[in-house]
Amino acid sequence: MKIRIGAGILVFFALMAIFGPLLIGADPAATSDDGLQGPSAAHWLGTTQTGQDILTQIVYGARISMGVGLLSAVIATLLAVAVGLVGGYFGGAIDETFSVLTNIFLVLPSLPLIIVLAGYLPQRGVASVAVVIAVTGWAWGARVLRAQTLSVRRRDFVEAARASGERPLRIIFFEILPVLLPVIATSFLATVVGAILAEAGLSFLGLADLSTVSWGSMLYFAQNGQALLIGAWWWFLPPGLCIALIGTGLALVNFGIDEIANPRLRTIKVRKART
Amino acid sequence: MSGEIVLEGRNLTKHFTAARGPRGRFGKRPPVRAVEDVSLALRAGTVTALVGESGCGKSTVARLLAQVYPATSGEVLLRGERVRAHRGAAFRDYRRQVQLIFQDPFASLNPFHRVRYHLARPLRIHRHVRSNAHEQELVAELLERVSLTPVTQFMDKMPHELSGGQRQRVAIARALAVRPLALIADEPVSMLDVSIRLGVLRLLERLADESGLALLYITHDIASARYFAEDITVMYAGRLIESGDGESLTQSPAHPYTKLLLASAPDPGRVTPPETTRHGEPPSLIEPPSGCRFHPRCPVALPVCSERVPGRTELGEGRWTHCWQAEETALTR
Amino acid sequence: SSGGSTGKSAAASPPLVIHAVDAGTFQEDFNPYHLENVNFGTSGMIYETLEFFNKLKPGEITPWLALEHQWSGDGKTITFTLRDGVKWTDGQPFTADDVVFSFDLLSKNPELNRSALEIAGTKALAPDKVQITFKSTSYAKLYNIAGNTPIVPKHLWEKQQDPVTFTNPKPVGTGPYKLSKFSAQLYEMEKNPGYWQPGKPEVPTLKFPAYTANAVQTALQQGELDWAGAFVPDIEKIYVQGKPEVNKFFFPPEGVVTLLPNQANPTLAKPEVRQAISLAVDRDKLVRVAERGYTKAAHPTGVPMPGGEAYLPPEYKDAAFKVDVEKAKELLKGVDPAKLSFTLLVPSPFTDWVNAAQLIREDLAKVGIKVDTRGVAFADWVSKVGKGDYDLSIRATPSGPTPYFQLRTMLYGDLALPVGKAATGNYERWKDAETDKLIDAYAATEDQAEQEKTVQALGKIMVEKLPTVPLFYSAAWSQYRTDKYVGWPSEQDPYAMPSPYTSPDAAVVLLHLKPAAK
Amino acid sequence: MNVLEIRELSVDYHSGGGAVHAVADVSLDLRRGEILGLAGESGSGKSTLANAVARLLRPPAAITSGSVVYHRRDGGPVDVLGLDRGALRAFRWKELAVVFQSAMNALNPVSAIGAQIDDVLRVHVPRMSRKERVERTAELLRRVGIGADRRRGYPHELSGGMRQRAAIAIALALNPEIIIMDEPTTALDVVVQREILHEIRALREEYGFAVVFITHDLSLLMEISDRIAIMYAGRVVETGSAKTLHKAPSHPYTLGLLRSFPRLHGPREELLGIPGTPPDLRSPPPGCAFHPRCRFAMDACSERRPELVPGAEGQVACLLNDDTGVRQ
Amino acid sequence: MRFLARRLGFYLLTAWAAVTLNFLIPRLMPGDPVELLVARMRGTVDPAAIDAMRRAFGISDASLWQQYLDYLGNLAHGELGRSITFFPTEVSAVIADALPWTLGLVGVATLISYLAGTSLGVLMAWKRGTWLDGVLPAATFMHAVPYFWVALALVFVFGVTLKWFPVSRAYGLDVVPGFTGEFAASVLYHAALPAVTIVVASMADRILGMRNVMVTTLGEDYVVMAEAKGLTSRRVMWAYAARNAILPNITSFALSLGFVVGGSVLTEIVFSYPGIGSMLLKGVENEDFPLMQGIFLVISLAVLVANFLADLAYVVLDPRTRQEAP
Ligand SMILES: Nc1ncnc2c1ncn2[C@@H]1O[C@H](COP(=O)(O)OP(=O)(O)OP(=O)(O)O)[C@@H](O)[C@H]1O
Ligand SMILES: Nc1ncnc2c1ncn2[C@@H]1O[C@H](COP(=O)(O)OP(=O)(O)OP(=O)(O)O)[C@@H](O)[C@H]1O
Ligand SMILES: [Mg+2]
Ligand SMILES: [Mg+2]
Repeated sequence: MKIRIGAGILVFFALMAIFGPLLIGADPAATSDDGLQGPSAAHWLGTTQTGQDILTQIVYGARISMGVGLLSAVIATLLAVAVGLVGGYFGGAIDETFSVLTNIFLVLPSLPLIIVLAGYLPQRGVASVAVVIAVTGWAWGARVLRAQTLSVRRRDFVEAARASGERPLRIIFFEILPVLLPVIATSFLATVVGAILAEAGLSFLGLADLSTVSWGSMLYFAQNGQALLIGAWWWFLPPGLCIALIGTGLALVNFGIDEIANPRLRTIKVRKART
Repeated sequence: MSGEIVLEGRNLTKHFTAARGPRGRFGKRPPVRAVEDVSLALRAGTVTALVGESGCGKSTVARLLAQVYPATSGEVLLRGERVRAHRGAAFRDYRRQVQLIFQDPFASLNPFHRVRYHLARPLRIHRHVRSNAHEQELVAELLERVSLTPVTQFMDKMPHELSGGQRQRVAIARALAVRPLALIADEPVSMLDVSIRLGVLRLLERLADESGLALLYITHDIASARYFAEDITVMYAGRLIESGDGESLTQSPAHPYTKLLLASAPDPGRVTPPETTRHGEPPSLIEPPSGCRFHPRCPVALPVCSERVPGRTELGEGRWTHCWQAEETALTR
Repeated sequence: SSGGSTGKSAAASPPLVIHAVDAGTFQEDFNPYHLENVNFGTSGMIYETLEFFNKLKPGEITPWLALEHQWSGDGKTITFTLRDGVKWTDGQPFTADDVVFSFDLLSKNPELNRSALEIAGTKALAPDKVQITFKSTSYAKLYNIAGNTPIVPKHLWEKQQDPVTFTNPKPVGTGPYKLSKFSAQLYEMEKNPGYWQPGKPEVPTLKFPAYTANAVQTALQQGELDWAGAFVPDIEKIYVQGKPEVNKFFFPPEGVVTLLPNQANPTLAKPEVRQAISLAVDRDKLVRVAERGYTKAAHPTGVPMPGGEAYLPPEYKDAAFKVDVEKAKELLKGVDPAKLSFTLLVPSPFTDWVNAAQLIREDLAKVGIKVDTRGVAFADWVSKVGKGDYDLSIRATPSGPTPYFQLRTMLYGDLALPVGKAATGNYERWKDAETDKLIDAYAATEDQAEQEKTVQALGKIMVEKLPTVPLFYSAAWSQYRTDKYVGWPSEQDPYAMPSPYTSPDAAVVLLHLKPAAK
Repeated sequence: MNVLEIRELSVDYHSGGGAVHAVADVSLDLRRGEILGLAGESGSGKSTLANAVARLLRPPAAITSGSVVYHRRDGGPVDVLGLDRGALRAFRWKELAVVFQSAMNALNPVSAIGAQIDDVLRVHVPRMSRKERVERTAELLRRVGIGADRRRGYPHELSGGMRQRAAIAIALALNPEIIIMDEPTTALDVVVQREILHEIRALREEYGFAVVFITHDLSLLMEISDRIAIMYAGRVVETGSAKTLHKAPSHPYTLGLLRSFPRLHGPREELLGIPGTPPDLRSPPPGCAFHPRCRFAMDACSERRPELVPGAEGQVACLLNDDTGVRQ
Repeated sequence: MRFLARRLGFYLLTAWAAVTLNFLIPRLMPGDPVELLVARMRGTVDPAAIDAMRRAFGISDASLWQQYLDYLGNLAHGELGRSITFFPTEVSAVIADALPWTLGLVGVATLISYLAGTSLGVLMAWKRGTWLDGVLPAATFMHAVPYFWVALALVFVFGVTLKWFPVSRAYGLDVVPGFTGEFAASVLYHAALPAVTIVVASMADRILGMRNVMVTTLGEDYVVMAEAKGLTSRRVMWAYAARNAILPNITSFALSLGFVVGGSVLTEIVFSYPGIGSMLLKGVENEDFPLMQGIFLVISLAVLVANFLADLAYVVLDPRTRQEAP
């Protein structure tokens, strides 16, 4: 159920990101003279101060926001898998090094680190922001994966594979990795949420490329244009809601996966029977 | 005594140190003296049982024999040759000849792979297959050997679609796929339901008989060892205590611990219920008792028991024990 | 007047609440040589300069601590005659020694010498006469010398070991105000009763609360501030609120924003391409949409208007930019269309420029020029533009006391460093012997008429050769409320820069204020 | 003299693919002071039955029908399933205590052993003073063979056997009438197991409580129990005294179980085992649930479900044996 | 104790890593703060003065290694250099001014959020199947909402529209800082909205985390046993289930501190709260290396200390860690 609602939300946004721009066509940055209009038939979600159509921006922004989220989550997950699985499987000095590294990145507060790193970024394109977020965001996944790898590598089927002569890398990727897929999926999804939030935060601070339209940069402009003060709720409400909704969708899917793995977590309908 | 010695462990000792092994979250542990000076030989076509209570080091012996990890000291010999390599082709060759079967059939198959994959991988790794058709043929043959018929039906099942007994059979088939000389079964049935244990044990027995495999059957159930093994070796707290052929060992145990074990095992057929006294807990392997490790619980302990480790006393007919009492009787005899 | 602001007059005259610079908190630093974003009012209100230059009326110089100045023939020595009867707020008299000390301080501590004055020597000729010698002809630096160098008391400052890091928590100056209260969120100044302009100032107390860029908007909306210099995204809604008589604002030009065409790019080095770009850009729309109508399209000469009338070449007095797409296309006929593709670099925190870039892109597309706007970090933009690593960019050039300063920054050949080296001006890398000759000529004379003429010639070059493309003026921000005090500078009476963040102009404004009639 | 009467009790687990009838129509009596063994394969519903009696089932489990009646030593019958919260709290532990399968998991890992006994005393015997409680705790621990100084020890500091003893001490705290022991010795090795069994018998002699002893090790039950009930697929298929079952099992399943255990002593009997696999409780086989694995199955077995009927020396549910056993 | 010693060692290592990272990042990245400052000052600084200013700001040309040693040496004396933005104020002074506000705000808000979130999580797990399940979707939503957006929304509703709360600064302009009731009241009043933001935005994680662990814990035998022992629900819920469920949550709570601190940086900016967050942004905007470094260092160290405290709490709460090696 949760998975379904969550996936529904995600599919909606994914479709919006992929096909929305084709349908709408307009340039999200295109300005016009009817600035600061409330929602109307011409502008479903109203306009910004410079007359940009907010719906168009939301649709295009979905691409950037989700793109950054996905890209950095992919990078972070690859890092996490490499560090977590390899360290966890081989143990020894590699593992010690990896886990100290992981723990360091885990304890260092990531948003300030992102802010500091982004502050130095020469090119604040989508890709570089994604990389910065990924670099600071892989540690949690690596830690979880390492712990899981440690337990999985002790399992008999791994021992059995080793006993039957499989090579380490094949064991890691064919025996252990599939078992960890749900864990990887949850950590991936959590990273996506984190990355979208981080991108929004960065843009909001004006530390990302503001000439590309993302939900975060929309919020930045809304804040800069004092949307709050002039009562232009239609300007700052939609981007934030979209971020929260995507996050909710991802979280729902995540909790759904958790519940499949751990059925106890499900919400239950208590039958009024004598128990 | 049938068959030649296939696999032999000589004076195997294993201490787990902190750096390896599962380290607790909270700092280092002192070394665990899990196995001390264990020698064991497996013969072709013979089932040998290794019996002992939980935590006494049975699995560790099994893993040492299978070279899952290296021994702290002592050596493993395969057909009389010392095993040296721990990686590379030579080691893979060793792996091919000695195979393990695990306790928990629910954990020993990867839930993501089909039965076919589990059987085909070892065949491929060890280059037993020539073509896809050949692979199919060999897999079918393996399934038949472990009585999973009709084979076509089982080939494409996922582990979760199998019952515990069926899984254990798949695990056995996988071990057989590499065509080993020796098979080490670590409590292969203790996780299975009583009613289906028998089938798996019979299968193992048959394999030893028919294929001439050397089989080590590890169990804490001495009664089943009596039924399925020709030789029984009893272990206590990391050391061997007594060994001999199944029937005579169970009927006339020499070591006080074996006696205690036999007396404690539930048996409705017993004529008089055994008298029970407190024996205390099994010892810690981190700081094992000095001398004979059983002496704190032993009803007939001698002063020497706490001082020196008893040597092996041959009792004839292939039986021997490590006990100062037995030593004395042997001397006086 | 006795100067004592006691009793009735204090009660009748409320404090003035000022927001000058965005700050979350204040640091206790009243060293006037430190950067001005430290604490506002240090320079002007507490410490004064020798003369006052009205940037809104280029050429208008008011005597201040000095009554007059005299250049030597070669422009290397200047002699000031000081005002008599000026006192430091601790009661000590202001003398030539203080001026000598202040200039020596700068020459000994280059870290404090923000205007990079090349001081060769100082001499107190008499208690009211000071002579300062420079290493080179310095007519053009008069503003920096007389109008932008605060004078500090020798008797207090000479005790300081390290004037560079001295934070001067208890400032003593000659200005109309003295510091009365300091906390991290608020500092206050009160009237200097012994100020040398009798009866002034009429505003007894100044309050400087700390506001961040965000908070100041709310404060303006809620009427907490009497005088502010903030960019307000929607001034009618947020600030004026239907009361234009009370909630007034005045945004005079402060500098000119130009579209920089990097002439290291061979296509942009062609004058017809620059002309075409200029013809295609709809400056009125830029001003209306991106700048929210707060400023005006620039005069084609780049000279800030109004105020710079004297500096306009007569033939272009009434010139104005007009959009002419057809003519632009015509001009581009001979240019390979494949080459007409540029990136337009903008610092992404400057949202109005980001929007302007977007509009420019739309406009240039109409004449077949493809523009790719790229928002980059402020630091990156500074570094890229400085090194000439861009095609097009937008940049503001600040004006000085006369348009010359701005034109020199924009056009002087010596500033055009090779691509790859960080330049401090002339970012478009304009190299023209005639231009350089004119600029040198201005610096070599003291005669204002002569100076005006060279600027006119420079203006002509701007119009005809278009080394860089003027867009619109950058505005000085100032919002002021007339319910407590009147007498603010306005378009009709531009006696000083109206922004509270410009010094020493802000002090001049305060001295003009009178309580509003009840 | 029954202390507990279970009548036609059924428990379902409601989960994704339909209800699991974990306990179906079970009727069982527990006599005062006896040890009743409950045996059966894994998943046959032993624990579910025990938890139902102790009212410890949690969703998705639900009792669908049946009754459980408890007879006080002095008073009238108590409908256990109808007890309200307060009464249930009093019933639990004062009248009925439980020892769980794995003592490591059943003891609160963050609180000392003594505190966990003290907890019970404080709630149920509020008039006891602190000092009395400490004394009682020490006595209970001594009674099960743990030094009183271990009162402050945490579960992880005790060995497996000691933990199990501690769990028994907690169960004894209020002198209950019934103690349900769900596989109390499965995790222990045989030597320790024997000691604990001995202990249980001795305590039973002393206090006179009745025990429901659950295990799947039939030979163990044979030794310790007075009476045994065998469960298969959620139903009781046979009950009888330990001796009878050992000598003359009436149900083919009981026979199969008995002949699955190798014997230590005596001649090497042939082991029979039970072919096939335990049924899926979501859709148990029609008729007698055991018939697909039964070597004596008849056609009727797949059609008619046998009722549990009193036989010669107990009860049995098998069509073969409406009166005679499958003795061989 | 061994455990704590190990953790302490790890934190020292991490602190060193933070310090080094802090040193390296600005030096490996392009950009020149002085040029930037000149550009920002719009003509009030003559470009010819750049060199002298660079010297004043202590920007050095020494070898990287030498700079590193100097940096470590200065750190050891608590010297973080002079801020460029607030020249010549010492970075340590800037931080000393800002830190108390952040510590107070984030500390109190985090404490509230932890206590409330944990309790709610416990209750939700305990009362599964009741109306409390309705909190779950709300928590899921809140879990994904950006801090600053919550802040903006609160500002809009309670600050701008209803005008119930002030929306900027840490205390009223008309109060004099000091140990007076008036000042304290003003501080509390001003902290209300930012604190609510942090609580609201960070509580969801606590609720969800606690609920999950708690639900798992509820299935443990010792909880069933506690119930069987006839204890009151309250006692079972808190002394048995929650007491154990909290343990794994302590670690995750400590690790999430970094996240909360990050979020509060944004919160501070929205509320113009004069804390570390606003300063950090200022530093970043001005490429004020010393300031950024100092603040990042302080934040990192604060999070490290908080983590160490969490470890201590773990040791106190979990008897299994107190075991001395035999
Ligand atoms: N990797 C390891 N690191 C540290 N100690 C270990 C390790 N493996 C086993 N031990 C310890 O060695 C001892 C012997 O363990 P082993 O698994 O061989 O016992 P076992 O006889 O197989 O017990 P069981 O019947 O429970 O399977 C135990 O005390 C165990 O805790
Ligand atoms: N939470 C649950 N949800 C669904 N089915 C369950 C649940 N718990 C138990 N069952 C099912 O109920 C049946 C009876 O379980 P129970 O635990 O009572 O068996 P048992 O006889 O105690 O087995 P064991 O010997 O393994 O402890 C089993 O088929 C089991 O699969
Ligand atoms: Mg084992
Ligand atoms: Mg059970």
